[in-house]
Amino acid sequence: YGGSGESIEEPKQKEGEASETESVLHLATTGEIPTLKTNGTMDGLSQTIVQNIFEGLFRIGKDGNPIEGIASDHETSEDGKKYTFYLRENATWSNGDPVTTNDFIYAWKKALHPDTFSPHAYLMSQIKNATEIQNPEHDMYGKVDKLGVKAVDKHTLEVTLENGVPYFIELLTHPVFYPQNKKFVEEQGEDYALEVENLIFNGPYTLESWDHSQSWNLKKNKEYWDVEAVETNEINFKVAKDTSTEVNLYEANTIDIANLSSEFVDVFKDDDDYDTSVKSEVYFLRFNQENEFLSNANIRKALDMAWDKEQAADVILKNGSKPAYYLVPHEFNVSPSGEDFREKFGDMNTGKVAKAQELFKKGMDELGVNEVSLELLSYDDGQRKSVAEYIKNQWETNLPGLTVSINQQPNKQKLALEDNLDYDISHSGWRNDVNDPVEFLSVFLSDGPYNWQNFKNEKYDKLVKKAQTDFSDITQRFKDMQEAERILIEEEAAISPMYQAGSARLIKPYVQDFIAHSNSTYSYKWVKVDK
Amino acid sequence: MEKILTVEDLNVSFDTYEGEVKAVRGVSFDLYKGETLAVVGESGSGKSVMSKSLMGLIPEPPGKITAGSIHYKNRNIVNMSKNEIRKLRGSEISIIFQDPMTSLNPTMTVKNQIIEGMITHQNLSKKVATQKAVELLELVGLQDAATRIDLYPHQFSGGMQQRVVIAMALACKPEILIADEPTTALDVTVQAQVLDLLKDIQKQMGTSIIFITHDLGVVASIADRVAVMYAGKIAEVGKTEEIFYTPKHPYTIGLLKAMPNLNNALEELATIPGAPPNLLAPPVGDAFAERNSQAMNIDYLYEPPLFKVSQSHYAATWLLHKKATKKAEEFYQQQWIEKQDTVDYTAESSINDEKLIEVRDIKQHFKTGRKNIIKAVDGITFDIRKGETFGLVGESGCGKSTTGRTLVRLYNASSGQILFKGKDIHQKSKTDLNKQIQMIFQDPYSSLNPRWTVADIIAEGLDIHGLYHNKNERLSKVYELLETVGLQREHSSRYPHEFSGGQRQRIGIARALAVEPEFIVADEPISALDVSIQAQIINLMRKLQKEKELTFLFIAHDLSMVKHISDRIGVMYQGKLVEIAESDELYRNPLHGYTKVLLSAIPLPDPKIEKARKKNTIEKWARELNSSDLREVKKGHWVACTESEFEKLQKDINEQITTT
Amino acid sequence: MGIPEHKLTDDLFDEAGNDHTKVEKTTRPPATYWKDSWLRLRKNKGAVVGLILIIIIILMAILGPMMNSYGYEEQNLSRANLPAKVPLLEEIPFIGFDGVDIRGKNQYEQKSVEGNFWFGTDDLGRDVWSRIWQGTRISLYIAFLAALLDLIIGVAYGSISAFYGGKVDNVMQRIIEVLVGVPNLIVVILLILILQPGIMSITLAMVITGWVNMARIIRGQVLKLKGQEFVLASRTLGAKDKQLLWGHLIPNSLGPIIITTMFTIPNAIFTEAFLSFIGLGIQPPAASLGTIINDGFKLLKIYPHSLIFSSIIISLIMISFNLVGDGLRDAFDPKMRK
Amino acid sequence: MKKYIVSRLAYMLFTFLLIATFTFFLMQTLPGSPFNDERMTDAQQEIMYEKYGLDEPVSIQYVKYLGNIIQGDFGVSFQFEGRPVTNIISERIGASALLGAQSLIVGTIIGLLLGIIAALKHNTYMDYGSMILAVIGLSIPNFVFAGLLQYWVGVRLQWLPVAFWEGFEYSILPTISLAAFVVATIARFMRTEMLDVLGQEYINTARSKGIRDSVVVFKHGLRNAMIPIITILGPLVVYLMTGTLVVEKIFSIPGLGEQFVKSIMTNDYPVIMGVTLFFSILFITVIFIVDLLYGVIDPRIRLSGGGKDGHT
Ligand SMILES: Nc1ncnc2c1ncn2[C@@H]1O[C@H](COP(=O)(O)OP(=O)(O)OP(=O)(O)O)[C@@H](O)[C@H]1O
Ligand SMILES: Nc1ncnc2c1ncn2[C@@H]1O[C@H](COP(=O)(O)OP(=O)(O)OP(=O)(O)O)[C@@H](O)[C@H]1O
Ligand SMILES: [Mg+2]
Ligand SMILES: [Mg+2]
Repeated sequence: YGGSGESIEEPKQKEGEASETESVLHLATTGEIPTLKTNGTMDGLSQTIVQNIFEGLFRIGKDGNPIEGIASDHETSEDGKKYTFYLRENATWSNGDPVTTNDFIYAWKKALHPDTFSPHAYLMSQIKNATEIQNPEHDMYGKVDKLGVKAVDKHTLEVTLENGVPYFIELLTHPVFYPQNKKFVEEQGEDYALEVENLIFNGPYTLESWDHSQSWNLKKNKEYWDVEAVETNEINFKVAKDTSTEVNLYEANTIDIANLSSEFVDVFKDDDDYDTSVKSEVYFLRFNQENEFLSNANIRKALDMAWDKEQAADVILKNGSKPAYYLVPHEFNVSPSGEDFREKFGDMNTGKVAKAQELFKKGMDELGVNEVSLELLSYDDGQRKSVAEYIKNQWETNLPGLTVSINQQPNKQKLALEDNLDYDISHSGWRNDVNDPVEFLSVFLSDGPYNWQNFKNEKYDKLVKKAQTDFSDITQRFKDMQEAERILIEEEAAISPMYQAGSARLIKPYVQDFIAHSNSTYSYKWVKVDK
Repeated sequence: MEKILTVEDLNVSFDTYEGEVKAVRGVSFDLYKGETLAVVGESGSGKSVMSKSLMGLIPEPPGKITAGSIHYKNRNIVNMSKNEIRKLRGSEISIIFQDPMTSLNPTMTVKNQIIEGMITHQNLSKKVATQKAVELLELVGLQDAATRIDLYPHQFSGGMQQRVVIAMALACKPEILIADEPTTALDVTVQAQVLDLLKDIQKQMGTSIIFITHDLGVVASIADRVAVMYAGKIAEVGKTEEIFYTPKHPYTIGLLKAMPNLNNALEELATIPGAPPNLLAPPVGDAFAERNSQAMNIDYLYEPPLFKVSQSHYAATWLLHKKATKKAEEFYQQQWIEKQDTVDYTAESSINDEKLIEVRDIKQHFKTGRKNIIKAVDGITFDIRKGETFGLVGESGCGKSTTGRTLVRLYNASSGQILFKGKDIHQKSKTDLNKQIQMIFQDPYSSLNPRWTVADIIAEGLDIHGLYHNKNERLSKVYELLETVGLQREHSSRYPHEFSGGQRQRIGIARALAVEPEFIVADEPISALDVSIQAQIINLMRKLQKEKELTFLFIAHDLSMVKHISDRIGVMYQGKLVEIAESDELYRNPLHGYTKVLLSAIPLPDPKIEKARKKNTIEKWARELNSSDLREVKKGHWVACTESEFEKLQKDINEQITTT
Repeated sequence: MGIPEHKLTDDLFDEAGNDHTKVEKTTRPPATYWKDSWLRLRKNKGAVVGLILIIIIILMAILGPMMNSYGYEEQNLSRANLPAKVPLLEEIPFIGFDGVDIRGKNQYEQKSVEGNFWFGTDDLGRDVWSRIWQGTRISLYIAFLAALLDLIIGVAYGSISAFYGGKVDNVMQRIIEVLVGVPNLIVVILLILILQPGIMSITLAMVITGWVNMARIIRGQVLKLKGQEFVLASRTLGAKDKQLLWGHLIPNSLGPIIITTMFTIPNAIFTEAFLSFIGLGIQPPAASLGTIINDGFKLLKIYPHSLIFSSIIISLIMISFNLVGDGLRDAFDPKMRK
Repeated sequence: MKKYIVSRLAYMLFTFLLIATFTFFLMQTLPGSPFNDERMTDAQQEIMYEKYGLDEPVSIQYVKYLGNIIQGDFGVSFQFEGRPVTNIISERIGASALLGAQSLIVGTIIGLLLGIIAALKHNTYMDYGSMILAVIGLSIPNFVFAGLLQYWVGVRLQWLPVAFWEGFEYSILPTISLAAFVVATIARFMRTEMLDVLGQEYINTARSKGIRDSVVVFKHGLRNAMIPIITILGPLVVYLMTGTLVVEKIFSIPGLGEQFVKSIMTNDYPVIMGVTLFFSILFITVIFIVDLLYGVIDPRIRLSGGGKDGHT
């Protein structure tokens, strides 16, 4: 049965302090941690663990904004292209080594080097020469020494950027920018980060045990520079692969927090433990414009308007998701003057069925057909399946002459189909790495690598490209981006936004300051368990 | 004598889908200490059921003892609790079931099966029990018992299995031993040994034996008293001599007449016409009446009681009623006259010298492993003339079936040549050959597809060779064939399991005849049948041979039947032919050692002769076959011998001729 | 022996003559094995009940969705997750046809829905009654397909392998091993990716591996039968291999064939459900009983009706197939004749 | 006998290679790749392919792969970066194997008992009852059964743990959920076989020796009735090894089944291959063991090539 039974009890016995053992948090996750290498393939789970056992220059704060981590302070040059970071002198690795500038440079270069290339290296593109280093065609390919980083001294790091992006600090909260202790990592070789003994930590917690795909256990890191702020001694994780199992475990008081899928919302929505949050994650339908019908803007608009987004969010998803009439989500993108990105245009294409039918007819007339059949490529899991069924039904009822078939595919295979433009309409989504609207908008650049639908609009391209590189007038930049979004949705209806994802969970009342971030990760640094 | 078992008015029925089968209907008899009571009777007459009920072994449901009592040592077995009966079983009464192969558990070693009973009843340790089991096996004449005891049943030959079963039954020295056809599966030499063995044991232990068999020769040899069963009732019971020499019941008389007589060859066997009654609805009156050509009116109305003939002899026939004295006299007299008045076939034997089949030195070797080869047939040469019946005899496993199967090309001979009408059968087309050569199989049941109707079975050959033009013609051919073999049209839509053994074998014959073959290999076609049915089949074969000019290869180990039907006989031993001769000549003057042993082992259906026969005269002919060839010692009489033996034999024969 | 002596009159002891000899009478007209089997099947109560159930289920699968006005894919989110309600049965408490959910609220009143949904509605407001019968079509299709494949490919493969034996057998058995060895799931996923998810891919996936067990069992059976005397007899009559196989070997393997089929059917139905469970099954909005059970299972805690009704139907299907299977086995065995 | 085993092993190796080849090429046709992430540019993906040697022609990859597995190197996982496939399998196989074995043993024993009772009490309510139980066991999908057990026994009654894999009591509910199908299958087969065997003459012989009925049934009947049961054990083992997925998921058991599905979904080639090969070794071995068991249970069944050593 594995050794986990013992490993849970062991630490308790060793400490033997009743007051300490009480602040233990019990959590469940849906699967094994894919990787603990900061430059590995980061999914929500890996990132959650990584950002609690490691720390970069910055970390995401309680309110979602970056706060200082290993960096105690920083300076920015006038043009915003040069950053100087001052590292805390009391920040150490769990083996006692201090965290130094070189640890950062080592990790960053590693992420860009072809032999150790990180799937998340794209996040580094703003650093000088990083794009060229990642381009096999370019002279600079693989020459990581050319990267715009410099160790001024052990605790001072200088970074040069291509553009003065305002969100660079926020980028730095991502694990790919975390430091790695070169000496230790190279000592471990291939085995680095595979087991507990192949790891050292510099975050609020250390990983005490790791029983693969079963359970693992975090403990307060006594060496952490801000150890006083950490109030929970221990966090136990267990793998519960099924939501209903998680709920059952919660009800049996085995775990303290359970994530809910929408089936359970009706059961628990009136309970005190029930809690929802929205994510900075938007789902939308991509219209493949290589398709003859979908190349017609009227038809696209008609499709966007012909289904009831409120119903889908409130009756099917139920988990705090909001109906979306936009691409850039609510709450997370704020203008320099402090107003929400959404305030100006708000919801777009809110027309109802009658309008949709009118547009559809117009579009059909333009194409000279009276029957259209389209395929909806969709995810094969949970509620997203029901949403697809719902949309199909809405379209077919509301738009006479339209038939829709659903093609469900597992994620990887779905991505492959999208990449090859081998679909008509696809159920997709986008989540940002940093809270800047350009993250969402750049997806649809005509030469963007993710523009998997052949969308082209020169004006849009111009506005977005400018927003990517020109940070001279950030108020104008903000307006440009709002305009770009308007073109994308109101004018072109390149996509049909569906909903901004939410998540629902049950939390025991004695758990406080449990921080869920908008990027589906969590910070446990501040969590308190008061039984 | 001391009565050990008293059965009174025993009734046993089975609840079946078709209704209640009254298998045993009011059987009463006594068994005395130390005697052997033989039970004979037609197949299905309730012998096995009766014997099983003595041990409380009737499967319940569907079986049920509906009335009667079985008193063993003053206790009624019928009323005993399960546990009480269980304690009797094996220790005081034990049984040898009909078929040794199926009555041994195939997945248990012989040792475990034997000691099981001893451990339960006598509380012996495993070691002691094993020791005793070895002794037992040696007692029943199994060589190397100590090593063989750890083998599984399938590693034993049929004869050896039978001995194991006997050893098992004797394990706890029972008071009563029920032996249900214990020798049917054995060839005569082994049979003789088993019978001697039983007699020995009886002498040593004073066991009472109930011996069920079809073979009247065996009865004559072993029984003190005989009970004849018919349709679930005892038709006649009496001392062996009384039954054989002064039978009273018409059925008993019929049975005795059906026996072929070794001295009186080539006559038609007397048969009992008709089939046994259906026990689902047993007829009122005398169950045998329907098959008795001279039944009286009363036979159809009332069941006859057991009339006393002598102190020990009883028979259930109205002929013994005082009012039937005249009729009886007439009847008994006529029976004996009729017996002499049979057709003689010798005169009209239509055999000519044309050779139909010539077998030239065929060998059939089976590969059973990389290096293991079984030489089932190891170089035999013989001819079969057109219109004759060639008998092939020999002990079990000597290669008779293999020879037959090679002739019909079920096997391809490893070497040698088979000529049919002068032509190598391998050069003929298979379809052609299959029309001209046919086979009748040993087991009438397993040779019929249980899921086919009789019509389809018979017409299979017609279907394969397309011998009809339309459905009606097919049906009429089937009817014709059914009638030819003495069945009725109505039978055509039935399934094999609905027939008696004899009827099934007739179906097999009809199937073979359907394609109008010239030559038929009959592989032990009668060994699974009882005497009166055997006689029916043999007569049928003879009749067909005469009408259709058929040629037969007749394989059997029942030597009296073989002699009766065959023109010439070949004796096989370990894959080789050791002697070929005209059948009379062979029986009168066997030359080869093995033939002599074989012939001497035949039990004769005559108690006087059998009782006079000295015990243990039959030694097994165990000499190794040396590389001797078949040589013609006398015209038409071939014997396997060496050059020197050959000269000696010829000298002997010449002397015989000169002296006579 | 209780016959009074006076009854035994003299004339009784005269010879009876021939008039008493009876001819055996036929009890039934000539029929073929298959016709006989049908007759026997009809007499088997269990089988008849099973057969009737199957027919009813088939009829319901055809007619069920038409029996009310709600289409199986007709959604209306304002009436989502309604419990079952049947006009007359609603009067009877505790049997769950009164539109009251497990918390005791009458959902019909709460959501002010007119009309009755006999089996309730699902999370998209679709009529479960129509969906279940619609799903039954697919599950029955899968069941029959599985049976058919077993019977056609499995029986043929197994019997050929055993009948010819030797090298043929050896090669054919290796192929089976490979088929069993290559994970089904990869095959299914590939098919789904190549052919698109749906009934076609599931069908093909079953064609590829669904018959393997049957083949192995039939092989064993034929190996046992091919040495039997009736097969030899047929050979001596000159029967061709095909005739031997179809006439003798396969009819005599019917018992194991039927039993094995009875196991294949639920397996196939659940394989399809399993594929749905991992998201590879029938494409929505079509549903099979498996997918309905699957979806219903998620709502078990609060809206159990959909799971309960679909489970009952699937159990009925299984039970009736088993009844018919047992009946068939008996019917094909002439010894079981009544 | 030895010869037979050696030749069988040779065949098994051959079959194994066939399966490896077959799966390898099948897998290559899976659309998508481990690295088709939305955010990576084509160039970046290219770099990843090169890093893992996926840019080479399939045939070369195949040869390399075979070379590696002969040396016992099954590669490292993509989804769990850098973790050797052998570790992934060995960490998960324990739970799967134990769960499979437990349900097989428990299911077989209960199934045998039910089947025997049904046969002994032929055509009584006990017979019908146990057969209805069996059919229900066949008709209820195991995930429904597992879910109900988890909720009622785990959450409501709190008798047993709801999920996880930390000791014997954790394995009880999943074992029951899986064993239900085994019980049903075995019981139905056993009943038929037992009825058949109990009608055989050697059962009567055993009875005639005066041994107890229970001894007759278990010593004489059971072994002979086991032969067809052995045949279905093969497919049952396959079912238990691959069919645990759902139960593994519901009870959160770290088993191989779910891992396998996930690997396929994420195009984790080395893990797919590793698990496939592992499963196929298992299946081939099971088939082989079943064939050997035939001989053990029924001494009449001689393994071809074994020779007729006992022939007399
Ligand atoms: N279990 C059973 N169920 C139904 N009928 C049975 C059963 N056992 C025997 N019978 C019937 O009882 C009758 C007598 O059978 P029994 O076995 O005693 O005959 P037998 O005299 O021993 O014949 P044989 O010489 O062929 O062994 C037969 O008609 C048979 O069909
Ligand atoms: N197909 C076969 N493969 C291997 N050995 C065989 C085969 N057929 C027969 N034998 C063996 O050949 C020998 C002769 O068998 P055969 O059946 O011809 O004997 P038989 O004289 O007909 O015996 P019985 O009187 O018992 O029928 C036996 O030892 C038998 O085991
Ligand atoms: Mg008998
Ligand atoms: Mg023979």
